[in-house]
Amino acid sequence: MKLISAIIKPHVLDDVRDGLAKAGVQGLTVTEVKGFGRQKGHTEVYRGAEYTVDFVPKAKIEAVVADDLVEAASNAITQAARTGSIGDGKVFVSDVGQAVRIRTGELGDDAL
Amino acid sequence: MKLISAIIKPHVLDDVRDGLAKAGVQGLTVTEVKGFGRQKGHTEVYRGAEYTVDFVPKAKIEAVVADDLVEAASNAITQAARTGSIGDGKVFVSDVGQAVRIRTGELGDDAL
Amino acid sequence: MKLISAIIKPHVLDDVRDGLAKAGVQGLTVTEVKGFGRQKGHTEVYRGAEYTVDFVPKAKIEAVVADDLVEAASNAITQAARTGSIGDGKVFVSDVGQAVRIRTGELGDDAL
Amino acid sequence: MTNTLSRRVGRYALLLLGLVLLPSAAFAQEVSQEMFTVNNTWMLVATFLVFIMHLGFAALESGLTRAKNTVNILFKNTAIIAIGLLTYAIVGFNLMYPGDFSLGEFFGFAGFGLDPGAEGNTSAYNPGYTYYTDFIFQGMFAATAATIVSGAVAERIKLGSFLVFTTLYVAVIYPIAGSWKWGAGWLDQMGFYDFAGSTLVHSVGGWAALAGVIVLGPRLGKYVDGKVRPVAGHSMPLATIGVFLLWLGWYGFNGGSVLSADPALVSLVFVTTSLAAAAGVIGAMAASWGLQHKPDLSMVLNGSLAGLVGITAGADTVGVASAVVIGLVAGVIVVGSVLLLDRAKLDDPVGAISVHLVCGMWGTLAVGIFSTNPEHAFLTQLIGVLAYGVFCFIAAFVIFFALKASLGLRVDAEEERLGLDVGEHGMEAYGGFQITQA
Amino acid sequence: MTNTLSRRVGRYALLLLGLVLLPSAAFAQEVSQEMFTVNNTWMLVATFLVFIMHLGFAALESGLTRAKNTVNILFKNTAIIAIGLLTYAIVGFNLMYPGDFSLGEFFGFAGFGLDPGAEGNTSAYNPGYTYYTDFIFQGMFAATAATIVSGAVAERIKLGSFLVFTTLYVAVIYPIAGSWKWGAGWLDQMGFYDFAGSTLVHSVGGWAALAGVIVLGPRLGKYVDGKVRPVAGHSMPLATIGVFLLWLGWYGFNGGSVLSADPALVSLVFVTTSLAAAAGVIGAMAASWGLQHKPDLSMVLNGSLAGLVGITAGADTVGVASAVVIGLVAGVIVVGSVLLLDRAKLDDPVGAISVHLVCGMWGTLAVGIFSTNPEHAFLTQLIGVLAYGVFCFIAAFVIFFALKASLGLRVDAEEERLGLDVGEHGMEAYGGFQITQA
Amino acid sequence: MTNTLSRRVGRYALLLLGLVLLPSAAFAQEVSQEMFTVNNTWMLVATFLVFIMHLGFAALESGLTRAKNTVNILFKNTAIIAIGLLTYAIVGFNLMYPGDFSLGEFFGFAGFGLDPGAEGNTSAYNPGYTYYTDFIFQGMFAATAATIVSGAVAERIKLGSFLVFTTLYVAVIYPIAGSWKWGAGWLDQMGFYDFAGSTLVHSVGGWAALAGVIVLGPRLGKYVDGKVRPVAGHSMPLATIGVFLLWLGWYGFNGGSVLSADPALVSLVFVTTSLAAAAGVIGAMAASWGLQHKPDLSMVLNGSLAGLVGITAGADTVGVASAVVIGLVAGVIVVGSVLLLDRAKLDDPVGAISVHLVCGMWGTLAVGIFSTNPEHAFLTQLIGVLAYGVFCFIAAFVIFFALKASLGLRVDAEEERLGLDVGEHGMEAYGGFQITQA
Ligand SMILES: Nc1ncnc2c1ncn2[C@@H]1O[C@H](COP(=O)(O)OP(=O)(O)O)[C@@H](O)[C@H]1O
Ligand SMILES: Nc1ncnc2c1ncn2[C@@H]1O[C@H](COP(=O)(O)OP(=O)(O)O)[C@@H](O)[C@H]1O
Ligand SMILES: Nc1ncnc2c1ncn2[C@@H]1O[C@H](COP(=O)(O)OP(=O)(O)O)[C@@H](O)[C@H]1O
Repeated sequence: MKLISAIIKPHVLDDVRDGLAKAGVQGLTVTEVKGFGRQKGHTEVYRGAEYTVDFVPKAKIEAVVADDLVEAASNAITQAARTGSIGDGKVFVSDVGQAVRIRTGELGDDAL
Repeated sequence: MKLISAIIKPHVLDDVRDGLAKAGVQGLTVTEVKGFGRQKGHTEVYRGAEYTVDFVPKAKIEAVVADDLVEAASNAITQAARTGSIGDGKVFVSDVGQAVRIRTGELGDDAL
Repeated sequence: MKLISAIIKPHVLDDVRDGLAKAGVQGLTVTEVKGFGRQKGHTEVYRGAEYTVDFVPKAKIEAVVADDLVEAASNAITQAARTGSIGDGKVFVSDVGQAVRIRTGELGDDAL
Repeated sequence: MTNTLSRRVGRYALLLLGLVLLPSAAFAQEVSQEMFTVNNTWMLVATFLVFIMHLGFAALESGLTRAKNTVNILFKNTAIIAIGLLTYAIVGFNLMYPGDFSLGEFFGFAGFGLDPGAEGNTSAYNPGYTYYTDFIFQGMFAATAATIVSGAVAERIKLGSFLVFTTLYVAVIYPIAGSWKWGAGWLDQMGFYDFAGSTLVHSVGGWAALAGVIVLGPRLGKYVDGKVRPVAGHSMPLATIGVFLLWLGWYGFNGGSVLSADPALVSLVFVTTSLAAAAGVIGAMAASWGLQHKPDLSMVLNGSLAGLVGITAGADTVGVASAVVIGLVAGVIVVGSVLLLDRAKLDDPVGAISVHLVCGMWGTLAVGIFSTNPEHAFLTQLIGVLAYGVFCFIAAFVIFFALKASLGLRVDAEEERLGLDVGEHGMEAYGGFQITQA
Repeated sequence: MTNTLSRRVGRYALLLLGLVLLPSAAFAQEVSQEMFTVNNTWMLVATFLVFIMHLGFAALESGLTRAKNTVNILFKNTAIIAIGLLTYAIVGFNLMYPGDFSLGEFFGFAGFGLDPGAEGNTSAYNPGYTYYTDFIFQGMFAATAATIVSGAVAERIKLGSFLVFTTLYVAVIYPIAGSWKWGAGWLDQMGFYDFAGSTLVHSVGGWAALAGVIVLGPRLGKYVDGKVRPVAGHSMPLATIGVFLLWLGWYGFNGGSVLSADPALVSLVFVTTSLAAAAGVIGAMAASWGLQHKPDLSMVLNGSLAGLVGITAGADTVGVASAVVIGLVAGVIVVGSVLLLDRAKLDDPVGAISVHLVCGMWGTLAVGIFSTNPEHAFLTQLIGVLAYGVFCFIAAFVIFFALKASLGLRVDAEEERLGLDVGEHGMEAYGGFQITQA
Repeated sequence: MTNTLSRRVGRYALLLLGLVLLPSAAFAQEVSQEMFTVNNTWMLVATFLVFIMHLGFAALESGLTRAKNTVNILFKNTAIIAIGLLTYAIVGFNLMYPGDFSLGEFFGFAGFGLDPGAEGNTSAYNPGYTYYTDFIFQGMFAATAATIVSGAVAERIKLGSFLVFTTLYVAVIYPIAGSWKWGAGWLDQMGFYDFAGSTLVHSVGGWAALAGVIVLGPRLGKYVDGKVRPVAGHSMPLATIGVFLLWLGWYGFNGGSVLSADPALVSLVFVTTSLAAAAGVIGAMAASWGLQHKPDLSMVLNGSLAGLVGITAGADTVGVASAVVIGLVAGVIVVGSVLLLDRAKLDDPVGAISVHLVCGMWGTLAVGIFSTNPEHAFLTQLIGVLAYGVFCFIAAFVIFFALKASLGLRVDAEEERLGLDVGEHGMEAYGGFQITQA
């Protein structure tokens, strides 16, 4: 099993979810995060003082998938999330040793 | 060391924390997340237009534990989080290479 | 590639980001989390009933870095985040198998 | 339609009597058109002030409950004012001021709908206001009683059942109860005094709140293993806005209950009302700081309302120093009452029972203690308090119980956990905000 | 400066006529200083009530839109009241009440600035108020028309362009349109009746809202693949505060439109206004519960406003039961209208067109149906409604179109996604809150 | 108790003089009961309007500060109105209107508590209001001065110390300072003019705000490495609600300061007040758009308040065009002042010093420039401004300094970081919302 973790622009979230579902991913978890990278934040002014908001709002998607789904899932994300402009985000893949479905106690791929 | 990462229903959070504490886990980190899986969201109506809220609120618990605690910790979570209904969530386990306690610089299991 | 994941006090976030940038880390992702550990929460009273707020607000920083940067990045975090008091947090390091830059499709270290 | 006229006379008979004792009571039944106009204008100002109390209740109640039940509370409070005004027009007004009683001096009904009659627009109807002013001022009061209940039963009552309860209570129970005193019924004749409604409005609402809380039971997770687990409100700014608007509205609630713009009485009422509210804040601050070691904003907010409810029965008939004492005591009482109700596992999310019922009783009894009018007696006040208690509590209990047995009164546990906003309305109060669901 | 005086006479000519028909119309042109003072005092109370409607609009509009556009909406509403009052002082007042018309009875201008003249402070100017009261009461109304537009074009219009539009519309279009009736112009002479502005204020604002929505187009993501995707507002408490404040302000809007403190009329207006609002709530509740299966708070809130807009044209000239019917129908209409506009892909985030334009037309026509005054005729009302429609829609459309061609009317897609708060103001409405950006 | 009567005469001596110059000044000392009633009614309306300013301050101050200090601010503002009213009843009123001065014309005290005397309820006390109206109207003003301070010292002052400061300042300093002018003291006799309190209320509060800011020092992280780091407020809707409520309240603050319902004066005051506020918005909009390139809502909100504070000293004695100029200048001044104070590292989270002190001085001096009354002189106004400055700043500084040395004035860094809500109250303002702690 692998954990696919993707940082994406918030407004493509629904498309990415649909893309993953089509690729066969049945579950995922989304977190609201703030990103820092090449994409610059914006400038704000408050009561005369200017300041830069460095962090840009992003969504993080995490899906644990069976090994044979990694490729498809990763592609599904990159396709759905690509707008072509800086800040589209990243996909990271890493190993997961074990998965348990809390409700049933199922293990491994069955738990996903 | 292993990272135990669990997606649970928000209202069992306190029980899970207590269960982990009893199992010997001394530290953990909680994130509010939104989940997508078998458990369906609900329908909302706003000004005449119906729409489905697909994501359900979940809590993510992350605890890095020494290898000999993994089993106990995982069991503690599944026990405390199980309500038997769809959407109880998952426990994922993966490897952690190194841990540092920022305050002291302690490393490895000592840092947990 | 490694994922450096650090739980820190929220008010050192800017310093940590600057430290990481100086160490050569070009991108990172921040999540607001609640931590549970040695640092105790505080007591609140609401309409006569006392209760303890166990969780303390923390920020989680995640940065995927090339292997040769791990040491420097980890040090940068511990330095910037250390206040010397309980609750300064942890740095965890784990393996990442693959990284993709969504915009360009670049892989591995190039994607970071 | 002299009947229409006469049926309202009873209400100020005593009041006018009181006026005679005061140096400034210059106006008699016969007033100039100018005086009639200024009186009526003040009464309409008082009317819109009482109206804004409904926003006050909506804000206070939603502020002191959780974000996931906010739409539901706002909805209830919007519906209540609408139902209250309409039913008061159809039956309430004529039940409360029946003119002639048909059942002892306990019940009377002057017929459906509104009819100003020939004199309704002139000072012959009343030197203080027209027929329509009379109706609309009283109508704003009517809905208040139901609004009080809304907060106490919040976060678990079914919307439909609550609306049925409100309709019955505001259309029938409140006006019948009101007729006993303001409609010149038996308590009025006995010499019972309640200037602006510590009992007639606040306790009447408070008894229903108590009945509702008992029939419904506490919110899930409020009392666990014999311990009180606080369920913190979701927005203190909203609660504070609510309380200040209620305080503002009280200048109309009490100030308008003078039933004219009489300078001496209205200004006295402004002073007693303001100082009692201020003293309520101080009383609650002291009690909460003393008992809880930390000064609790929600208690202090309740304290000002406690002072206001407390002074309502006697705002025109007690001295300034007495008003301060009444408010101070009310502020302490409300803190104690909130703690005791929690001990008794009576779960009232916003403190409505403590504020409106307990301090309403205190205020009514305080007239018997502090009134400058020798005709006010503690015993009569006590009889009034008890009579309203018996009638209103039983009536509310029966309605709630009947609803429980028929439509069902409480949402299921799953919905309660998810929140009534999504459950009853399919809607969320805060779009885009990350809010913890627990 | 008898001219100043005379030019306002037209406005109450009909009103005074109406008064004669009522038993209480005791006051004539000549009034005592006491009566003048109480009249004027009431008009100033009405003035501050109308003022607070601007906060009502600000709260309602920001509550029903997304958090990321909140600063922008609040800014617009603060600017509108400022621009409205100042331009009304400079040109609006004298365009609306020109005294003598220079172009048929369609247009007249009495000169720049304010000048009370010799009699402006006395009852010789008007038995109901001074010159300055007249100006400030009317000035508060003026800004309202522009505020109505603000909500409909929210979340996508450029700040600068909107401010230019507002300035032109409130300084020139609104007063010219107003002069046709309240300034004693051609519609007034034809017997058209609009007591407090169902058409003159609400529809005038509503037509501009419609024009704006058409020229701008819908918000990104609102209509996708032929389906309506709801864009939920960010704070229902804020929206509810807004509606209650608007309802409160309406007591001044309608109550002040009596133009004196006349007890009979003002109290009647309070009753018709209150019951129509209440009935609007019930109508919208029924319609929304029936059509959507869930009772929608935002619809119910719109329903109360619908009832209020509906009763505004005839609040002093319809009976109590008619007021209830007018409100009830308005409450149903507003729900239907919101649904139909969405079908037509006209994206109005707050329902301004449905509330102010559609119900404004309904209320104006309702005078032709329900008025107790036999001189009010349905056909005349219809002519008025159409005349305002043609003039205001075209005027607004032309201005919006010219702005689109010159300054640009709409922010770019990137800014719309990020929110106008950051885009136009470099500022966020909620510091520290985690808010989903989507 | 003719003494009670006479001691208030001084206050309107000049005013009545002014009235004589105006055509409409029809009423003399002797007024009919009708006129007395309408005057008194208006004064009570003004009273509740000033009351609601306290909610305005609470909302504005909490909106412009961080979520973690919200309970604390709301608590302070609730406590202030309570403390203010009670201390004003006990000592303040009789310090401010001592009748006879005991120390030059600088200090006098008419004894503890309230006593209307025999004539307190009649027009013999004053043609404009009863004794109790007098007290409660003035009492609402009193608390305002302390509320101004609350915002400037927010997010870092200890609750207990602040409450002690408030009690002393509102009970002793404010009324003594007030007696110099409104109590017929030395400045009054010198011809100094301050209609409704640009100096007597706003600057008096502003000087204490300045002293508090100096003694406390800036918030942690506000000025770092010589750079200003903005600390954004947590809710612009709340701030906007606050400003509109303050503007609303100002109709009572200024309108009530006419001390009667005189149609000419009250309506003039409504117009000058409204237009100055509107011009303040425009002034601040222009300055902020010009200087910061983005139109800053918080500045525009401050701008309307600046205009209001600016017009307060001369609202009844300047022309309409002058009012616009005064407001416009105030709107520009306030933006400049906020920027300069930040340069000087004086950390005032809500802009209280700029709005109330700086624009209060401007408004008072503006009377010397724009007044239509030839007796008003710039030099006298300047003397007044300086006298209040010296007295109030020193008094406030000494109290703050003494508190710092005794109870301690500032919370520790740990608590400041965590927020005063949890630190001082063990409570959070927003339950369930995810809020960034930084
Ligand atoms: N090395 C990294 N580790 C973790 N997150 C990263 C890393 N680099 C970038 N990110 C996340 O990805 C987002 C997009 O990256 P950015 O450099 O702005 O543009 P791009 O995706 O086009 O390379 C960032 O906002 C951040 O949240
Ligand atoms: N493959 C997955 N990867 C990451 N998170 C998952 C995955 N599958 C499910 N989840 C998370 O677990 C939650 C519960 O899963 P769900 O399928 O609804 O029910 P169950 O836990 O009973 O299998 C989801 O809401 C989601 O947050
Ligand atoms: N084993 C763990 N796994 C995950 N997160 C942890 C773990 N232990 C601690 N944390 C996080 O680190 C934070 C700080 O830890 P704590 O024990 O309070 O103090 P210290 O950092 O000084 O050891 C906690 O609030 C929690 O968020």
